Amino acid sequence: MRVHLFGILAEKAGSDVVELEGAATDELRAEFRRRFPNTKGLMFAMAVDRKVVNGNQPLNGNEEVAMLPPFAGG
Amino acid sequence: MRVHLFGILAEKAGSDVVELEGAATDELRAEFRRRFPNTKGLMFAMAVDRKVVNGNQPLNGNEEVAMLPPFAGG
Amino acid sequence: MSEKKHKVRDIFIEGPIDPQFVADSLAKHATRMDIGAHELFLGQVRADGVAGADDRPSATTVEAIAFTAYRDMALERMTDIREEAFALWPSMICLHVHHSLGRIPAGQLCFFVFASSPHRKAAREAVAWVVDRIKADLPIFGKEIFADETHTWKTNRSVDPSGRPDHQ
Amino acid sequence: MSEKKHKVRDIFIEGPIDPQFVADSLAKHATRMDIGAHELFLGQVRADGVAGADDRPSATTVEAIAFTAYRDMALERMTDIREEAFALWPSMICLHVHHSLGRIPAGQLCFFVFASSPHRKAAREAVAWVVDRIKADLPIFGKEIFADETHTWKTNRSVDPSGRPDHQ
Repeated sequence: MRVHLFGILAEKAGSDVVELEGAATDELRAEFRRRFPNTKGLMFAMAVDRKVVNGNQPLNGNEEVAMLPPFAGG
Repeated sequence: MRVHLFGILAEKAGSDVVELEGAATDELRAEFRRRFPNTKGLMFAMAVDRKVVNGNQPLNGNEEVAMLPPFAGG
Repeated sequence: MSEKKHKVRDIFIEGPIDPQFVADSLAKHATRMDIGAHELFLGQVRADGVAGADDRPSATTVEAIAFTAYRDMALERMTDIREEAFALWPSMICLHVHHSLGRIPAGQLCFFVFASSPHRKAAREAVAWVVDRIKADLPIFGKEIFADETHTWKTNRSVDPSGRPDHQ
Repeated sequence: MSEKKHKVRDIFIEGPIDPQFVADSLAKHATRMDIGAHELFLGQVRADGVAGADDRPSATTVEAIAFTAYRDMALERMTDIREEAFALWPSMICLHVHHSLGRIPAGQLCFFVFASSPHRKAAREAVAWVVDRIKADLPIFGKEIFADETHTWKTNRSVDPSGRPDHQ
């Protein structure tokens, strides 16, 4: 599924969107780490349908998924 | 001595300065009340040399004395 | 804008505070590369409604406030407040205070406190403290003029109205 | 200026916030006769100095911050924050929020939160709370660009950097 990337994650991945496969957010995380080892040590949160995920959230593949590095607004 | 009046006190006295005699701030207060009975019930502070007086302060007659109704700045 | 010297500065301006003055004041700080946060407070004259009274046939509203001040004392107290504020918030970079005198119609601005600092905490706390201190300590008087030409004298709430209550 | 309806409104503007925009925003409130207090917070980009590092030969300073955002999520979170703010301070009359996107040079304004209320307490508390919530909850990202062309990614202090720390 399509995953949106922001900030330093988009920079490291060289794109602001990646295709990743997984049935839950933890699987997408793991796949992202494998595909982009240059993101090692970078913390990020995940959002599903524009809400931050706590824990591991199952996915049906139709959600809007994003990986969010630390916020810096203001 | 010259006493400066502000706000409602100046309005009630019809002037922003009055001549009052007294050797301390309490005497000026009492004299002011006698001269202007229409200020009955109005609270005010006194300032000597631009500082608010706490209690009764003796005067030598050369001070800058003022009667200050409640503040309304801001 | 270099503000740390505590000479007596005039805070009073005749008439309302123009929003343009606020913009100009803000714009002047674009050269200060160490500022990260600006906190501004502005007081605006409210058209409060008041009930009828002995000297007022029916309910009316505030049309304007006419401000007067004991200028020399107000500026001395303001100098003290400024010094205390810079002592309490040493990281504060600048502090600007302006207060109107004269007749300020409802809807117009009459009071402006503006602090800047590297981070938001100092500017935020300083503005709150300075606003409260000015309301409590500066000998400024306000005549509320009603639409029906009557008037009353404004008293700041939650501020001890005089150094020494006089019940004689 | 009628603000109580909580439709999603765009807070983002491209480029720095002009001080003139602040003046115009203030001036629009002169028709609201129930407003007595305006509280404004503005964030300005600091030219912070940074030490040399692996990818940076020597010390340098921040020349600009380039802001990006996850727009749709940021606007949804902002709508929640606005609703909560009006619930917490029911006397608040209006609340305006603006945040810059794109490259904002040091010394320029990038963030503006503006609340108005009859008395100062509500506007003061609401602005402090809304500023803190925006910094913590809105997915906005900032690339600090240094004078020597290197860059780093800004992280808000005292804000949990992610919903779920990832140490894999």
